[in-house]
Amino acid sequence: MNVTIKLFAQARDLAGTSQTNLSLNEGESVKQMLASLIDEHPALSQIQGNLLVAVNNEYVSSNSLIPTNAEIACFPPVSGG
Amino acid sequence: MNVTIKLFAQARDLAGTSQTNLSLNEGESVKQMLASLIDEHPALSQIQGNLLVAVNNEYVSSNSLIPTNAEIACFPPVSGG
Amino acid sequence: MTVRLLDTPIDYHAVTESVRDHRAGAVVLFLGTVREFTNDQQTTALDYDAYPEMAIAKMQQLIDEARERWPVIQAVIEHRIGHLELGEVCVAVAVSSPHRKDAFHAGQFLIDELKVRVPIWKKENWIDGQTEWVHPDNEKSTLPPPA
Amino acid sequence: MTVRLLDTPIDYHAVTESVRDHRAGAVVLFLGTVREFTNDQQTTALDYDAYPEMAIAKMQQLIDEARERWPVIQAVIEHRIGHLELGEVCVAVAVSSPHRKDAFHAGQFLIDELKVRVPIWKKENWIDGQTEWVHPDNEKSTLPPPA
Repeated sequence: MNVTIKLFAQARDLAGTSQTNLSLNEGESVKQMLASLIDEHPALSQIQGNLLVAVNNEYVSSNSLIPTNAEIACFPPVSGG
Repeated sequence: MNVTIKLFAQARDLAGTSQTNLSLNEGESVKQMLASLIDEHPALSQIQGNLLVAVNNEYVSSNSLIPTNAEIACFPPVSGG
Repeated sequence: MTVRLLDTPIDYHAVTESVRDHRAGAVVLFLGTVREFTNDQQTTALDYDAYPEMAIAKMQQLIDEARERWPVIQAVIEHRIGHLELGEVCVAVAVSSPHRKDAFHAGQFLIDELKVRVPIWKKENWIDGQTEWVHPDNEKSTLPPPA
Repeated sequence: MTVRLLDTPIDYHAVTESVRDHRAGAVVLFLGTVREFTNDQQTTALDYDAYPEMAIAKMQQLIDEARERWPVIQAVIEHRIGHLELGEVCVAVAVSSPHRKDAFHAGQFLIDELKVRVPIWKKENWIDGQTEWVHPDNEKSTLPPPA
């Protein structure tokens, strides 16, 4: 399946784009998706250990599976306020 | 010595005046001053156990002595804010 | 002026602006407002009495103590006296500090201690027409015991 | 509207007015402002980035959680995005409650959790012309561990 991943803040700056498309197998985990993302945008490896993933506006852990037709975003720890 | 005692809130309402004069002996304590005050204004006995005394804008305990030429005030527990 | 008693409405926006500072990352404003219900009893208005000289001195002391305990940049306390209608602001406390935890702690300290130390008294005007001086709950107090 | 992202200045007076209520005896307002010094480093401006849909959803969740934990009457959160100069208000959190302790607790909860959960990011503009994304300290977080 094809997924679009939105990138924010330092993740967007390192990748050089605000969103990127990946081709994943059905049933892949967040961890596997992140590995594909970093293959595609190696500069992201710099903040690899800190990347957070949100699916449909909720944080997900690395073992969660990527659902179909979901809105996916990837970004560093938040620092608002 | 003659002292003037300012009264506030319920103490003023019960005494029916915003200040009162007492004649005290030198070296009398706050406790003795309060006894004289209540002799003079018996309605204050209603809140006797709760009366606070301030001398020169500082709270004093019942065993403190009343200094000469001090500003003295007597009032119930505060309830501002 | 960092502490004031006012018989006209408190301009809490001006109070807040007066504590803003480039050194501050945090501002905390507390407003006490005239609440309609206390348990089952309905308030229509409040009257505040104060011992003005001592109230000013005590509010200033509270700010001095807050500055000793937390890195307060600016602090202001304004309290109304006289007659207040439902919803009006009776007290405004504003504090600025480099970091938010200190601003919250200092702000809460100032209003908590104001309520036990500053000689101001509140009279309820109940909806049945009765009035009653408020007897504070047994708030934690740093005062000497009653005389 | 109880939560907003704005690219224009926050009107914290309007935010505060919007939480005032006759049922409330207490209003707490927190303002985060652009601070000049962080340790020895001097800031000239900040830039805020956000993931708007999720930020709005998360801020609304925080208010819902605060309502479950404290008797919150009204609560509003507004956060700036874009470029902010020194001293400007980056976030305003306002809460009203019948009693002050609850208003303080709810206000502090909202800003503490905003800083760990709401997808907004801050980039420092240092005085030497460098810019740097802020890496948050290890604040207490309720999030799952990083993916």
